[in-house]
Amino acid sequence: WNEPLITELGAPGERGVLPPGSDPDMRESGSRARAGIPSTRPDLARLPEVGQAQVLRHMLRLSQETLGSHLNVDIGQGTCTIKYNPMINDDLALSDEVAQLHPLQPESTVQGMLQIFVEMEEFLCKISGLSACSLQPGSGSAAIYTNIRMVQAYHRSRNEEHRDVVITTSFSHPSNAATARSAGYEVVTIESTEDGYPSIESLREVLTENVAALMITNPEDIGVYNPHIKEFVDLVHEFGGLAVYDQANANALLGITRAADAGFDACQFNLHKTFGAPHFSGGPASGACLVSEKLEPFLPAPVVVKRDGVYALDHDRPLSIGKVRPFYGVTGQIVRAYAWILALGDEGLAQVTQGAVLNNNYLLHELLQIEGIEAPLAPNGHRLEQVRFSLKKLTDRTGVRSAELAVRMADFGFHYWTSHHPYVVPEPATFETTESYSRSELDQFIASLKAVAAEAATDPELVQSAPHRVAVSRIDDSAVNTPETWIPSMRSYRSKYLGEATAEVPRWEPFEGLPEPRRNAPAAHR
Amino acid sequence: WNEPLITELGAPGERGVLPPGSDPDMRESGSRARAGIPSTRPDLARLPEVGQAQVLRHMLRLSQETLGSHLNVDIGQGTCTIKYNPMINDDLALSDEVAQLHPLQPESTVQGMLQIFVEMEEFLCKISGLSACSLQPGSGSAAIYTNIRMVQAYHRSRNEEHRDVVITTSFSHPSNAATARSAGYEVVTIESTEDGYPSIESLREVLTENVAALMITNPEDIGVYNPHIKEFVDLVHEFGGLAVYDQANANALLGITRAADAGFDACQFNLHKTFGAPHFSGGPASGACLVSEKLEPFLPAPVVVKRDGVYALDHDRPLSIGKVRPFYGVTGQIVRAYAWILALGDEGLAQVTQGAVLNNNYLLHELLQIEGIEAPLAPNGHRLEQVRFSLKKLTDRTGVRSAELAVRMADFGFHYWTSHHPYVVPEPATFETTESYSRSELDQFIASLKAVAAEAATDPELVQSAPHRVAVSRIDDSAVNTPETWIPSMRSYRSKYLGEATAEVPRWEPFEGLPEPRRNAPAAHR
Amino acid sequence: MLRHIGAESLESLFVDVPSALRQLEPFGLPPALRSEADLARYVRRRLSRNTPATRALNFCGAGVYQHDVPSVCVEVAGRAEFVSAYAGEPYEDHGKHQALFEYQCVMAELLEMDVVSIPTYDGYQAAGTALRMAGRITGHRRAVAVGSLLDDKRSRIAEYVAPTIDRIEHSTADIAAVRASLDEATAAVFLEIPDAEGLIDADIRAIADAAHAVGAIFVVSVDPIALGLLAAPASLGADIVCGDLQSLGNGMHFGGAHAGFLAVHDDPRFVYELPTRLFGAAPTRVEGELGFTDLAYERTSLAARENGVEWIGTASSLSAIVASVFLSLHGPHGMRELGDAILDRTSYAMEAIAARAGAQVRDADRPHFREFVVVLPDTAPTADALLERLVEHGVFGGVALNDSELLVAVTEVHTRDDIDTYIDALAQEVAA
Amino acid sequence: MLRHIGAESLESLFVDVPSALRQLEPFGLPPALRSEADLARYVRRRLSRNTPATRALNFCGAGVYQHDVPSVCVEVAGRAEFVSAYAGEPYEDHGKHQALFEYQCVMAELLEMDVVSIPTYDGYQAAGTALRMAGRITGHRRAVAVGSLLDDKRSRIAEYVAPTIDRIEHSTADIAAVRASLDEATAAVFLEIPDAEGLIDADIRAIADAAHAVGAIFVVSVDPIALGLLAAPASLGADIVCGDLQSLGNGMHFGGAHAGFLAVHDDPRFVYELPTRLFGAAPTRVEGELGFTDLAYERTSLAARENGVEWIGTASSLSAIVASVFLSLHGPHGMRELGDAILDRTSYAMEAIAARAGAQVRDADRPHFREFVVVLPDTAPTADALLERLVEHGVFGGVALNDSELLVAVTEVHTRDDIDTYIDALAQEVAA
Repeated sequence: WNEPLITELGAPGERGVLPPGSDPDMRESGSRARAGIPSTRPDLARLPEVGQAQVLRHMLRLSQETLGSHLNVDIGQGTCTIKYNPMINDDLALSDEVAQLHPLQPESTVQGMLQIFVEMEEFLCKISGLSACSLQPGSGSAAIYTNIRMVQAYHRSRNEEHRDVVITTSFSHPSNAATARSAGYEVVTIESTEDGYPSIESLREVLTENVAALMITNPEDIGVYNPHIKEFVDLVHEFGGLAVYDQANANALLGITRAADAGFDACQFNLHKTFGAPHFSGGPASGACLVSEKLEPFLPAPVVVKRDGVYALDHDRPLSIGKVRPFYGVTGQIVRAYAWILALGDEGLAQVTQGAVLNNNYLLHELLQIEGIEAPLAPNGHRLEQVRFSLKKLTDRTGVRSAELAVRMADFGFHYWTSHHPYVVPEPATFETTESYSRSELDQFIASLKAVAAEAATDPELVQSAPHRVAVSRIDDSAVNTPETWIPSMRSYRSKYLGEATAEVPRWEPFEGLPEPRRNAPAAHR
Repeated sequence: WNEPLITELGAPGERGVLPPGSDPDMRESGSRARAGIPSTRPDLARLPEVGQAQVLRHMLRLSQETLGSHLNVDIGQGTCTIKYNPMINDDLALSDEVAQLHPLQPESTVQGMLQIFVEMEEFLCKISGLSACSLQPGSGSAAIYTNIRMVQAYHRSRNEEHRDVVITTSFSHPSNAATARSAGYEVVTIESTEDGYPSIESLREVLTENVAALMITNPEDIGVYNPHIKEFVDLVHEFGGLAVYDQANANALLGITRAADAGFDACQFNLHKTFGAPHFSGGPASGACLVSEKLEPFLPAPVVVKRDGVYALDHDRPLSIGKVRPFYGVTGQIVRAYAWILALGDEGLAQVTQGAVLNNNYLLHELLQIEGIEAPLAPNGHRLEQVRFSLKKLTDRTGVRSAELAVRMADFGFHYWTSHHPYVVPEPATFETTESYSRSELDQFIASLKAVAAEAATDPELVQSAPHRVAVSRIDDSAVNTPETWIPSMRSYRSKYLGEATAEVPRWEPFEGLPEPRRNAPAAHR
Repeated sequence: MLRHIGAESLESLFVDVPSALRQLEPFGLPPALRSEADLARYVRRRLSRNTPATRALNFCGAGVYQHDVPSVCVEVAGRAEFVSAYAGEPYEDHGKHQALFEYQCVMAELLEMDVVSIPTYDGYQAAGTALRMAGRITGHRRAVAVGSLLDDKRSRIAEYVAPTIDRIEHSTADIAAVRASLDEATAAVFLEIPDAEGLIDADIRAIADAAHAVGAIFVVSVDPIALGLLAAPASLGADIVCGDLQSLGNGMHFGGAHAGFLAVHDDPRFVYELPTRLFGAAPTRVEGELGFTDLAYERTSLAARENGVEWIGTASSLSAIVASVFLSLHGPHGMRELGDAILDRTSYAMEAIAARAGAQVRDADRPHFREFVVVLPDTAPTADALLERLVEHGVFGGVALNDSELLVAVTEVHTRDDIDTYIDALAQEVAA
Repeated sequence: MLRHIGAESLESLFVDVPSALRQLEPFGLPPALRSEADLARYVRRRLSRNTPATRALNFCGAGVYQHDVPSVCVEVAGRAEFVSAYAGEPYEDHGKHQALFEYQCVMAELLEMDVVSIPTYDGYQAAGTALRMAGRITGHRRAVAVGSLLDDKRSRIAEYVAPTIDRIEHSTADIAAVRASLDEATAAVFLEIPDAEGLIDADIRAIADAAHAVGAIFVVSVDPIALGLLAAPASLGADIVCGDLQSLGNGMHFGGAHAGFLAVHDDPRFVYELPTRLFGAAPTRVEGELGFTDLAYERTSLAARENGVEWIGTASSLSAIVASVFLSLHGPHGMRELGDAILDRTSYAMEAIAARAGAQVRDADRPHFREFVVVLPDTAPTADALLERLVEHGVFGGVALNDSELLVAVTEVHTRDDIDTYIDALAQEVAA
């Protein structure tokens, strides 16, 4: 069905929930206070007025129009490690003993929670080989950001503020470049060579005494492991820089090799990827920073410690970069990931990687048999947990682009992701199987992609006019890319398209001499 | 998608959950015991072997192929009172303090639970006007059964075992007739007159000194209130019988009139209908028996009592009919209904009925404007909470039957129910709005039925070949009605259709002289 | 809306209710708690007076058992679609129908019987119906119950079966005693395994043969959670198998989580006597596609009123879906391991109590599954008093059968530490 | 599968990892708890050492607030589809996109600003981004923060904004002080309402005018739960409004339930500086149908790497959906009543503490929303000691600001009895 917007539902006077009322004494106190408020809201907010049952029906319908990995075989979303999120871990995370804790209630009443933080940090130290951990960041990108801020504080503590360059690679996740820039660094990106690996020579070319850090993903987003990684790290160390490892997706390497083994000074894990916590439609997520001893003093405060058998929060961290989010981390996700690790242990974690890499190589093997699909780069053919395919030959032959195939795959109930920008691989498609799907489920994906690829040859219009079997038709997205036409809310729509007048309010105006800002060229998400 | 059966999923060796293991001492004790068991299972059961993630995906897909009232505007299911089931009541019922109680744990540890039972019984006594309550029955039908068993015990206690007749009416729910028969009574059914009311004369005709009870619904399943109900009750009393009121659906009468007001000796409420508890795809449900003082000694044991401020279970009930289910009732449903009543209070309950009856009369008004739809019986036109429509004229004109329209309505996302058997009203359709849907939601149902009725005229084949937009196509149900072809399980399918041999097992065989049983004529659910 | 439909007033819609019957006063219920938050606080305050079994060590059984509930079972049971669906047809509720058919399929495999009905209310009622079925099929009205049976269950069954079965006699499980109790007027022999004291050593095959020899139908009530360990009763001669689904992922809920199952061979004499709904797979217009719809619906009272088989109402469909998920998650190996885990713990607890608690275990040398009877010494407090004292230790110590006997249940939820903690507390209070 | 793909061994798939880097020893993690039930028991044993705020009376705030969470919010947040969805496109995840667009719509109404982005991580980061936006737009690097601010928040913002903003100075909310603090190099004036001590009497309009007069952008951080009571800051001159969604149905979760929002007018100078994703409604091929897709995606670091605005990762989408449901359930009247309920309780608690607890309330004569500072007498125990003693009363009595000051939060979850119970306990321990 075509579900209307919530703003179109309901009728005046309908109510979804009623807040508790006040007794006369409380009301009287409130009246006295209200008189002192200079700006109470003059009119009611123009919110929907909808009964509870209808709000629920509406939201459940929207949920059914959403594919999650609990519903579909979600291997089409590379770099995201969409694995199974065990239900029991949700139950634990949502129990009152987690969900109903206030972060500042007395420490004596949250000993179990603090214990879990400490144990989880220990687990992740073992898994990374590094020596200290912070669970505070709210995502992998936030952890990458935290890592570069710690590097910055480290150099500053050594009076090496001249170090203003961060080096990254073209297949490292964009957040490495972006967080470094946000922290004020100049970003130098090493392009990969033709076989997909960044070369040690190109690193040498850009290295100077101004290097603050190398920020690198490995295996990179294309599923290829750079065998020279230790040489990279060593070389950066030689120049006085630190090496920060983006382990957003560590699914390929559990039990195989650790950040510490290659000499990294810091890494991060995404608990919602490798460690089985859910993605929640795009967060709340959770990132963990792991660092060597030399960066430990700079960890975000507070740090959870155990002293004389009692768990406590240590705020006395003079070199700390401070907080990177309001409290101690996304607790629910931390509990889920903690339970996930406990359930698996050493052997189970190793099996995760074995399963993920085997599944991925199976998918690779099968998809390469579809005409027009190639796996460029890494000519020796080895892939770990994911593959960035190229459909250039298929596009050349049929005129159908990878992004169009992606939309058509939605008709078959699958996600299909192309690539981060810029598209280095032409007509890219990046898939990641993880360990969580059975062979017959992988075969469903393979069969559908085969069918869609065949359609592209025989009936390109069918593919290009997709989707045909989902809740919405092909969107004309020209409207969302220009300020004159875009509609970021129905409030905007009313004024922009319906001419509804909105009250004049005081606003900042550009002052004289302010230059026109420069904008990036428009881009689409796909 | 066409979701396979769970029996077709998975692969040997896949596991969904692992039970806890035993330590060596426990295993050793177990081995000693195992040696003494004469019949351990020789082979593993032939259950599916499927990973947890896939079981979940499978079940969630099946859930999405199911329409519940949390998803759709569920007013097409008459006699069932499909109203909104507030989410908060689920939360309360599923809290550990309800869900994790053992019924035989010490009474001192379940005082809150017993208090809720006592208060809920008091609420229902007030709502019915009767004087005692049992929450033990597992559904409305189970409560009807309990009521007739109490009547039976009552007559027996008075040495009036000759009373072997129960009288009911043709529009009373089938469970009245069926439970009476199960209890050993002869059942006499009064047919309604042409205007839909059972007549006092027809009651008088069948009344004798052998009457045990009148079991009657009012308003009957057609939504018509019998204004002579008190005369019926009085007349039965005159002959020494008791009057048992089927209030499965009390939604029409809250705040209007009570069972006690018409002199009934007993009634029952379905907590999952009138009192806002969910239907759970067909149970667990919950029924409450309400009785006058005269029947109180016969209530199912134990009875929850309060003595000296302490709640307790009273098992010492010498006249009790005994238990009607293992413990004290379907506790979760009782907690939900208790919360539902608490949220509404006197005024709220009255508003429920007002809303339900108004909504129903609105639907009646609108649907009667569709050509070929009539509301026969009750010529003065008054209806309470539901209406049994007749589409006979539409069928005569188009050849499309009501049951066929029902299937087509599924394409529009609606249930549509015809009637209990036998079809007294030709080409019946029974709808019940309840108070839980907004006018615009009622209009969605009305518009769809209008559209389908129009299709019946213009394109009957389209309607008759429905469904077209649901998860399954039109079923050929001839196979399910003969023992030679029916498939009650895939185990049966394997032996019946695939010729798989099953082990010969010892079985009962008909002994000589055993007559062939008589069977009812085949019938379909719709 | 009133104006739109041409009604004068709300009141005018109720004209059929005579004024003499009109309710004049409000009900007198407590003031409404219209704010969801106020309501929740009010109810939770009451509930806080309960101690969940999960915050104690619970050894109570006697018809309800604390077993682990896999989280996926909870998720499926809580899916809003399944929660709020009801009487929808095979088309709009295809998923519900398939889920229920799958329940029939997996239970059929576990029970080794082709036909498993949609659940009736509870195991007690299922047992009653099984006996009524036997009465209807044989035309006889006498039944024999073999072995020990809980008093409540016995009373419930006796209540339910009249007048189809008018006499239930009892026999020990000793095969000679069983044979002696039978005659040609016997409709059914009823056996429970594990029985009310947890015993699992009845000679099922011999009892089956004895029943069949006199033309009686053999009804076996079984807890399905034992069937990874124990042979399917049908394989030994049971004609009707019944029981309760509570243990298969449905939780305890203060005794509100029961669902009775009934299983028979694919024999029309039996199938037509099932009172509940039953779904069959059937072809659709699309080649290879299956739909699921009522099988022999005319059996039911919904179709045939008093001429249907007994009566049916809204029983326990969701419990069946949950049980099906439970069995699918466990699979063949899981069910076997689960049976073993329970047997191991039961046996360990029996031995340890006999050795260390200062009390006897009845039939200590016979195999028990999950339950057994502890006999207190004369010097101990009464069973009820003892149980109250154990609460102080955080232990729900079992169910008192009388002043000196406790029925104790041990399941896979108990670790060895849990059992040892219980025994220590028991020893201390028995000696006190 | 190995054979099928022509690999010799699992090991052969890892040939790219040099042997010198291979991990030789296992991690040394605890033994696996492969049984779900064992795992749950293990974790729950740890968790049992926590006391949920719902089993006490909780008056802690300081950035996280215990507000009622409607049950429908919990249901929506728990829907398996929303839980397990991620980066799906507008087609296969139409529902998710619509839900997020609806969030933008209802927040836009509450805030009276046309553009509300998909959330960033938390309110602190949102405030930091707002200041960075102001820095980028104006080209200036100095900001002035008006009124009281939590230390943690101040530290987090200062950390985040460098180097775009390199100086944050502070001013009281007194308008003359604000004016005195401003100069033409000021990028932004930052105001929080309610502020860190719960005060809600800043003259927002006057501060806006003062900021605009020097070309500075006026950033207001607000708790949206106050906006039934308080005027939308945009209506008084705020250019960027930011805050946290925690209070709108997202619960406490030990501080793990934050989500930052950013709102601006529909002015490209501002919109193009938003770092997060933002969805727009767009027509589809079907007349009248709307789809929802990224608006000006090129802003983001996902599209433009280091040339995007700041950086984004997986922030807090589900919290936005929950907030949207919360606002839709409450509607205009509910939000106003909720604001009133909190104001009434706050005011009552302040008056009653001042009257009966033997402690002072700072700024007792000024209006506060939800929070206020209690100043302990010299004779009282230190704040930390006092709080530990209150635990014995079942009370989490607030957050210690220093040895003699408590920050106390009161919300609609507190009944009058709750507040009185707290005050009695406080009075007793202050005097002890």
